[in-house]
Amino acid sequence: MDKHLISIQNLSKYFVTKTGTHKAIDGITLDIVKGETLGIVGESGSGKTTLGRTIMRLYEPEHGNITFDGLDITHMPEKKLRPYRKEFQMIFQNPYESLSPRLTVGEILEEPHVIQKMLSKEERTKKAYSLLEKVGLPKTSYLKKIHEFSGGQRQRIGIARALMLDPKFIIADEPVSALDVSVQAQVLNLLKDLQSELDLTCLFISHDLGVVHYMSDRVAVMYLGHLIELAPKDELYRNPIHPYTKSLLSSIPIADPERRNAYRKPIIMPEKPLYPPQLIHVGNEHYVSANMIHIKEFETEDNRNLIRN
Amino acid sequence: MSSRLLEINNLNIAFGSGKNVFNAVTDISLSINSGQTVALIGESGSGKSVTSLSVLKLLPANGRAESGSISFDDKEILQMTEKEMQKIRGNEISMIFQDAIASLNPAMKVGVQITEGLKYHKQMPKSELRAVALSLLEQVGFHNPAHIYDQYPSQLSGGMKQRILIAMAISCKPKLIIADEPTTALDVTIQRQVLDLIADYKIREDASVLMITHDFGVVAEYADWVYVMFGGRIVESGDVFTIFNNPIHPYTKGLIGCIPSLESDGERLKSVYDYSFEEAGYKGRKFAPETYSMESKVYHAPSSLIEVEPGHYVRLFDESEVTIVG
Amino acid sequence: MNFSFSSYLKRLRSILIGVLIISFLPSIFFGIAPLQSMKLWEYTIENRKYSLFPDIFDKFFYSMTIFFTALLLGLLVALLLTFLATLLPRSLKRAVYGFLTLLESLPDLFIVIALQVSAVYIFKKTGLLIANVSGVYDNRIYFFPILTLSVLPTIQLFKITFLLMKEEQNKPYITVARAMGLGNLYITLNHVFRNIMTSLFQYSKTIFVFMLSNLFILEFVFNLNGIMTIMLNTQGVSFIITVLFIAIPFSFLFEVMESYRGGLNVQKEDAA
Amino acid sequence: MIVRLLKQPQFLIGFLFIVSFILLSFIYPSVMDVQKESKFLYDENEVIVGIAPFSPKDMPPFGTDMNGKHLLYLVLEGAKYTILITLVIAFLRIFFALFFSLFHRKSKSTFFDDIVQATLYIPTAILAYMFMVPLFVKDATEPMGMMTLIVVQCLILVGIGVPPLVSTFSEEIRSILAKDYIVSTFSLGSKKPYVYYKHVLPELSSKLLLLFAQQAIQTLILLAHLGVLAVLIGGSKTVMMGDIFNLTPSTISLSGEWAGIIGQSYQKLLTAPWIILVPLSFFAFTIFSINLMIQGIQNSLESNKS
Repeated sequence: MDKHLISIQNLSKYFVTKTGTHKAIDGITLDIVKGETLGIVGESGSGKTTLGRTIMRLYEPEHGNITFDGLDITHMPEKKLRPYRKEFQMIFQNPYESLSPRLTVGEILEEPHVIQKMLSKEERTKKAYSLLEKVGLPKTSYLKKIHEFSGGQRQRIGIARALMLDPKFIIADEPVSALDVSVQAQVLNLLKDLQSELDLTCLFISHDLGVVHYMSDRVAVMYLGHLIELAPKDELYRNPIHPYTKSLLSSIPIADPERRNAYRKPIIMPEKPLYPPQLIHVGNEHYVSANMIHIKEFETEDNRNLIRN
Repeated sequence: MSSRLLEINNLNIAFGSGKNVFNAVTDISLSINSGQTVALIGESGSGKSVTSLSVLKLLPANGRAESGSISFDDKEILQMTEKEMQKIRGNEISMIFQDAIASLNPAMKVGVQITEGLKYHKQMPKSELRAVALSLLEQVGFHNPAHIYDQYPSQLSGGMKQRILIAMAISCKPKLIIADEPTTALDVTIQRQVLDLIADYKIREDASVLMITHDFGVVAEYADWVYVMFGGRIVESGDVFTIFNNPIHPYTKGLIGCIPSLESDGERLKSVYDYSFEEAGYKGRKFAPETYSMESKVYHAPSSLIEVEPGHYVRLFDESEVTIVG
Repeated sequence: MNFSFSSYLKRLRSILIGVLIISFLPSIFFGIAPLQSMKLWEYTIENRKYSLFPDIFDKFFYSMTIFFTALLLGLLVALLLTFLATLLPRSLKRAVYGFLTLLESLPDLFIVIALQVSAVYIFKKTGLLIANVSGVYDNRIYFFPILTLSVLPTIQLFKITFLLMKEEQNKPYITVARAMGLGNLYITLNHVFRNIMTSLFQYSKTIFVFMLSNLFILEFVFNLNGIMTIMLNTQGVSFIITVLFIAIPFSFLFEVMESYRGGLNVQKEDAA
Repeated sequence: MIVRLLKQPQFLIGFLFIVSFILLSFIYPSVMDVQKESKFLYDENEVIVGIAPFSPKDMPPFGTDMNGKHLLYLVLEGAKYTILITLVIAFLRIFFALFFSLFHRKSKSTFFDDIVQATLYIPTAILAYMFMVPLFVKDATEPMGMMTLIVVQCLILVGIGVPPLVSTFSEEIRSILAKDYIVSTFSLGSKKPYVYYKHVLPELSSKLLLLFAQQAIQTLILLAHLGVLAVLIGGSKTVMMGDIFNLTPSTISLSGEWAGIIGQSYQKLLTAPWIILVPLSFFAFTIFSINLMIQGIQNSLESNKS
């Protein structure tokens, strides 16, 4: 199997609303290497959640295709897709909405096996207990209902549930944005440990570039449904090319009063291009949408040599 | 008029009564000089919003300021009647709220709402109101004020609505702006523009700002003075540079440590719980309140703010030997 | 206000199809009723045939005057009661609300008959005829029908405004208004009432539908022979025409309301 | 859920009233002497002073109807029929509406929505009347026995209530399906029936009781309206009443439920109003107690949400 666990070509999903068709995501091309964490950063309306849900086949894409582990699952009928669903799981944003209020934690954790008809009852319960422990929750929570847990604990239950079927690929859709900052750090560290321990490939979606930077190896920037820049995280931080990425980076307040930059570069919100941009490789794994390459001020010193080769 | 614009001394606020009384905030003391931005930072449930609401006497029905004093411009707020308060609210102190989406009356044109304060406080004639509204809209960054004037709130984005609220807040040129998490619900690019707007107004009118937030990045970028709050108490306070360079209270260290920064070369995020109590505490006295995980019960033995260095206060338990009741 | 004529036409088309189906279902289930023998444009009362067309217009106009005067009366009384209710202490407010649920559960039939009987009783006892109690062939009575028909909208409108007042108070934009230093009375009048009026639109659809069926009972008991009486006694094509007489104006009203509300806040849960 | 409901005072009062009323309606013959009829009123020396119907003043507690039957017994007798028929109809409405709304979304036939749109503008009483009249005509030509007649009538009353309920249910189901935890169950590859059974129905169940109670009230009101229109459950036969001089045809309700009492003596409204006001006020009491139950349900729904 090639090293790409997931590869997406020209993926588009449109929603028909009263006021015309809204192109949530348009022409996204992306490869996710096995074992890596690809971060997706984008503000509201950038289509990052739609991308996650379309890859999970929760939405039927208009065109483009999704290959998972070498298998084209874009238009695979639900019946055939069902066994593969256990390979990719999702962690949701809102801890208060993503778990059933009526089931006990045990039932919630074992439901994936009930649906996929795997393991006997004892094995399921044993696995549920081991995962509860792995996400740092006491054994007693097995019989409790979710309204007895805090936001952070519920998110841990969500993570445990996503891991019940030993998936290869996890999509975390804004897993910590609804949590307090102190609890956030704990959940992020838990996710990092579990990923390395279980050798998971992860797609980490968030509007907070700091969190994405911390969790990911490579970061993709989405803007108005298009993928506009993709690079390893340090490269992206040190050498942003697309004006939107630059504005994004300069807007993030740095937690160090000495480096308050009174003067700030103006925020540029480019118009939405009619056609999805083509990504051009500009050196050391840094891809940026072609139509931005010709902008004058992009020719800064430190990446002039990049353009030459 | 002393440079002290706002002075709060050991304010206690409680909700409910009898058996289920809940002390939202205990022993709060802080002061704001004119032209200064003071930040109140803490997580949800730390009592920072309640403190800000009490300055304008806008506490919900079952809340009341039990003791302490709030003096604004040498006038004691807690003793003021509702009539007197109405003259101050929006006129001398105005407030910007977090939930921009629902903070505007959906059935009223945006332009009209902006100038309500002027009409009510300054009895400005109707003819002038529209002109002032348009200039306010320009000040808060709208290029097409005439078009925006006639819009209804549901036709504007979150960021635009927050700018409308700011225009409302600064319409009567107040001396103090209280911003209660003004940008939590906004995207980071809009957040910076909104915070810059408030900062520009402060400089232009030599006003002061009480910024309520949970994001230390915002504090570092905009605040001059910082009060860190937890469990309804101030646990550490000082000017922004001392707090960042030499945080002492474990909770403050935890809050600063758990922000994922872009320059970190991959070392592990420290969460608030990694800064569990250094046994030494400070000069033999333990940090208060004892545990800070939001779920466990917090033990409130008597404690007070001690000045560990000029202008830098930390909350410590009064007696050195304190039995910790979980 | 994004009123679109095309969606109104779509709504009319679906009503037409619905009415067609409904008017033919009875004969499908239970065979053709013998009444079919009469001509298309006729309706019968006590098996005397009348032609539909000239009568239907003034009958429709008569029913509608009763309907909308009752609605207006209901609205005015409800608003007056709401304003009085705001002055009441909290405990009394709950008592008022409890009393209203009691009143609301009185079936409309009960109110109609009770009013008619008491009017006759008063007439017998005191000789004072407040108003005529039933519309003999062609003398149109207004007082009692309007009074009865206005009871339901008064209660429902008052309950809705009452609930909305409570709900609206702790909305964030009220706190913002108070933070701007605006007086409570000013806020109630300019902000709260304005919002309540707009959200009344959402509930008025259910109130209208209830009032239509009350109008029918009213016409029957007071035998006013308005449009509803015709609808009762017609079949086939004339039935469809009568229903459309009501459907066209009211669906236009609903369309306008929905488009107006569309612009404002999100559809509220149906509380009526 | 049930335990929480019984703790609600309003629900308890309403529930007890209805249950005790039905019980009383079944056992009252053995408890009170039923046959008591008083066609004539005799004064102390056996002289006929009055002839039925008597007002509640003359013949407490509720007076009598035209042929001297005590309204108290008529009402008690009718209670079980009216309330049970109402509960059955309300239940069937919910059942069929739920059944259709689960499958309605699949079938693209929009006729259902058209019917729903049209029913808004036709009072339910007229809708029912339109179906009942041809039924009676058909029954007159080839009588189908009282039981089948009642069953068909009930089906009509059920059929009228289903369309608007279906659109309410579809709305509810759509909003439940949009919830995250349903999306996550689908992401596990679960089939539609599993999701409906395990998640959608339990979430709906709390609303079902509320809708059931509301449907019961609507059915009660509809029965009263049909009573006034002389359309009676179990049909009616016209009988010559009064003495030989003025034979007035009047309809006798065969099933004896409340609407029947109203229907058969509607012409006497102005002369003997109590005959109609008494059953009507019992209708009102029942509706009020169901309203109390609804408030109880709503309180328990709020409490488990908070």
